[in-house]
Amino acid sequence: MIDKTVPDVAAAVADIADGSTVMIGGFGRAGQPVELIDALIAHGARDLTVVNNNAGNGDTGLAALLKAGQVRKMICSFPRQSDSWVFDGLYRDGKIELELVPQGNLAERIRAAGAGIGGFFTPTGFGTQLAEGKETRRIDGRDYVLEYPIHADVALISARRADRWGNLVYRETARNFGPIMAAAAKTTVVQVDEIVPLGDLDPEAVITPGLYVDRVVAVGERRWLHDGVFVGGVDIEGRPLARNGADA
Amino acid sequence: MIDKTVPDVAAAVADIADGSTVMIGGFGRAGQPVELIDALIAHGARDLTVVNNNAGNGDTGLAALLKAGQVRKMICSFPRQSDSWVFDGLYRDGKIELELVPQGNLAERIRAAGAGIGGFFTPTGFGTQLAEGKETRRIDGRDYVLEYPIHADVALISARRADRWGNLVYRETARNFGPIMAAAAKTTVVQVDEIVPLGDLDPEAVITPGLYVDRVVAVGERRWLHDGVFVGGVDIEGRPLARNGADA
Amino acid sequence: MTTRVSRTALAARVASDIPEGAVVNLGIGAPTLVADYLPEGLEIVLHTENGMLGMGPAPAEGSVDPDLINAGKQPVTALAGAAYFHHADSFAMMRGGHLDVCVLGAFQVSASGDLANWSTGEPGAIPAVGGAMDLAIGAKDVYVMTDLLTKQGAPKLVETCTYPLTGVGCVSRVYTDHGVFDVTPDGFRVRELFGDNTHAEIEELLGLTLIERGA
Amino acid sequence: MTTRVSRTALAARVASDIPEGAVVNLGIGAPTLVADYLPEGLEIVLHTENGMLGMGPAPAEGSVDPDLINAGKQPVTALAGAAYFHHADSFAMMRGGHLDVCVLGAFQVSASGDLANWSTGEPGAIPAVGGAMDLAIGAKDVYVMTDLLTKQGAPKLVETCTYPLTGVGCVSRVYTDHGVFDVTPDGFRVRELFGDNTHAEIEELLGLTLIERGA
Repeated sequence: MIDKTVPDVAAAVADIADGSTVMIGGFGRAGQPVELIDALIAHGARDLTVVNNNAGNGDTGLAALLKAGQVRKMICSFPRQSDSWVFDGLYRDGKIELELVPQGNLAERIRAAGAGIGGFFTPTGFGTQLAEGKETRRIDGRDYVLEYPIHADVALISARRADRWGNLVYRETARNFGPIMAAAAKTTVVQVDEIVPLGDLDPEAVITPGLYVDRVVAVGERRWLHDGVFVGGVDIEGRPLARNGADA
Repeated sequence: MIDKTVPDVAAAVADIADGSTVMIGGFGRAGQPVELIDALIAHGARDLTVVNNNAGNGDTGLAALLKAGQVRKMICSFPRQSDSWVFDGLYRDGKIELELVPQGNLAERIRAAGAGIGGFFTPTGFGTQLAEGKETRRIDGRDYVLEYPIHADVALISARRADRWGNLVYRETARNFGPIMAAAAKTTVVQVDEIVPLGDLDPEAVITPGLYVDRVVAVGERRWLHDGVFVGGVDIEGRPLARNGADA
Repeated sequence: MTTRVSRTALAARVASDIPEGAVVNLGIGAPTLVADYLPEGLEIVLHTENGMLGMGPAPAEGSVDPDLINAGKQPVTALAGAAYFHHADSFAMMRGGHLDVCVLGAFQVSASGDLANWSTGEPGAIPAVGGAMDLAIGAKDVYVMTDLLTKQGAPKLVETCTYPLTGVGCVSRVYTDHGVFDVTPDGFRVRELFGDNTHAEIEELLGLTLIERGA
Repeated sequence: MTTRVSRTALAARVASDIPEGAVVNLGIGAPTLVADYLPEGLEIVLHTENGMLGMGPAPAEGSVDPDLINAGKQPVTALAGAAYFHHADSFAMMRGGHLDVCVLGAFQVSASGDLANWSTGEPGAIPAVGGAMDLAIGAKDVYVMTDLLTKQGAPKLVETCTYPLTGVGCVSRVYTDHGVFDVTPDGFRVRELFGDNTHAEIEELLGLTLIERGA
């Protein structure tokens, strides 16, 4: 029997080695695999290269991983946000490297890694600082930059549901980088709200087929859902709202 | 109100010009937009370049389009099948050109057209006749061939359901080339079993978002379905089975 | 004194140029305001590059869904007809030219349509580009929405950008607080001047020669 | 007289090397037989490049679904755990190295692992490649299943392919009716000889030097 489920997040990340390149899903907080990141912090792997669209928000999740000093280099498109103070400090102190990639090129380079493409010509970034030193070519009257795939040792992503084969479905815009990172990494670890019996996921609606997934771990339903139905009652960061008259 | 539905297949293909490049969905018979092809035959556009995985089966669908003498060139991966006698005859008589493309490169070239990629390095075909004269490059120890996108004027595809915005869901392996052809053509025309009210398709399970689709036309449920449920009773070509004791 | 329209009036002006059925990406910041002025009753499909078409307005209080956000990481809703997709598919849509309109902010736009909107090149600033370079080439028409002048009075429509470029020759039209300008092969052409603004006044403010409206 | 196993016995031999959990693509023709010999009770995930993982056996009579076919355009079924995807995603899986095993037929395999299986180069034949070149590079292990000799007695394991290549250096192992051979950096190495076949006999049939089993 194929069973990719693991009992807890500690087991899910236990073999991540120092010096690994780790893709971490999520766009801002949506789809960020917070429980897996916390496990990676507890695990303590160091000298990591992390690929994510951003460079952490507030003091939790990816920001906490940065704060723990485990990350040598960030590959991302948008490290500068109003609440990215952890990265800001490390960067200004020269304690972290940054490779800045336009968001669509970041996504396409990750996709290329999973798809076995050795390089591709993209129009994005042509003629800008971010293409300096890169090979360019005019094809059919349009200018392109040659970009290469970004491979990873490990991907940590989050999804809504999995089955024991590792098939995944996501929820809304939390899907973001999950499917392409799952394909680009040697080992893909997924946290989900729940693991459902094999056959429960509609094969027409599976977004990440199980062959891209190595481990799945259930972390329980997020606060804004109840039995799969959106119930609200949180702010944009997922924190419970103070209720009228309640002792929040 | 956005309404991409058109009343019939004749209206759906009425503006296809002589000399167009036309992508036609389907892998063998699965997903082949037979009613749209028949409409294209009736319409009579000539001197077409057709992109499809195969080059027609039997005497219907794409084979009938070839037989009608409307196709100047086929771009495909596998024109030689047991029942591809129409193409075989035309090819041996020197009446049709052939560009042979490995199936995965065909798919990726179509995908690249839709995705705005100017070219990509693929390992498939390296060192073979089908890469002769093409640019090659060794990247990270692996050899690649540079391939370019295949754009089209029109895509004719089939799907299971659409809404009036042109969002599409497919059925099983009939999905095949539909989503990538829809994105690669200037004008995409889709035949579906049924058009459902806006909002009836699950946004998590829409495979082709409506922005890739220009026209949808309902052609009725296929014989092996009844109210969306598989009822069988056909052979692999979709012809009704003779029933025991029935006068088939 | 020249006539300047407010940011919301300008958003309404941009919105009035977007036809029914258009697929539109509204960049972070001022362009987001355009959504509030899209004509009632017309169906316009909003794309957000983090992975959705058919984006609707902000949710009611208490119904904020952290999984459903826009590119600015603000809560949004989904309309009937929406679809979700992953990041590579989302940026393929833009790069492949499937969006009709992107509306973006700018530091500078050049007469040849170059856009600078991602970096002031200030030493010590942490660089961040996000989707700016993808958006710049990401639609059949790229509209810029901006003030004509910086707060210090420097022109934002220029012969050649001095700030780091976001994209080359990508802008088709610039909506400013003073008027609207098309980018043509021969430079900026006046499309509309607000209030009593005259061609000569705007040329003087910019220190640029502009092509006459309708020419 | 050398020992030759039947095609079905060979299919069973290939099947016995496929571990539980493997994701496997079985090429058109003889490799398709391997499916019938996969060990009962083990979960092995079959990929068909026309867009599905979790392919099941042929349907019952009367339940043929024209929408649900394999790469050979034969009717199949879907197992619990199946997933559908489009052609670009399907070939990305192969090209990206996500399949564990592909089993393919061959006209010739060279000592360096080159594969020729798509064209005999016969003048006048209509060329057709399908997914052959993608499958050749489409898995961590590419197994070839073939007779050792052609019907005319010519070796199919050769120093250098004379037929047009499908892929360069892509084959990892060859299952033949006479025995099983691994492709190593130094050429073919005997893995197993069926029946009483001896190393010397096979070398003579092939006119090739083979590396000893276990060497």
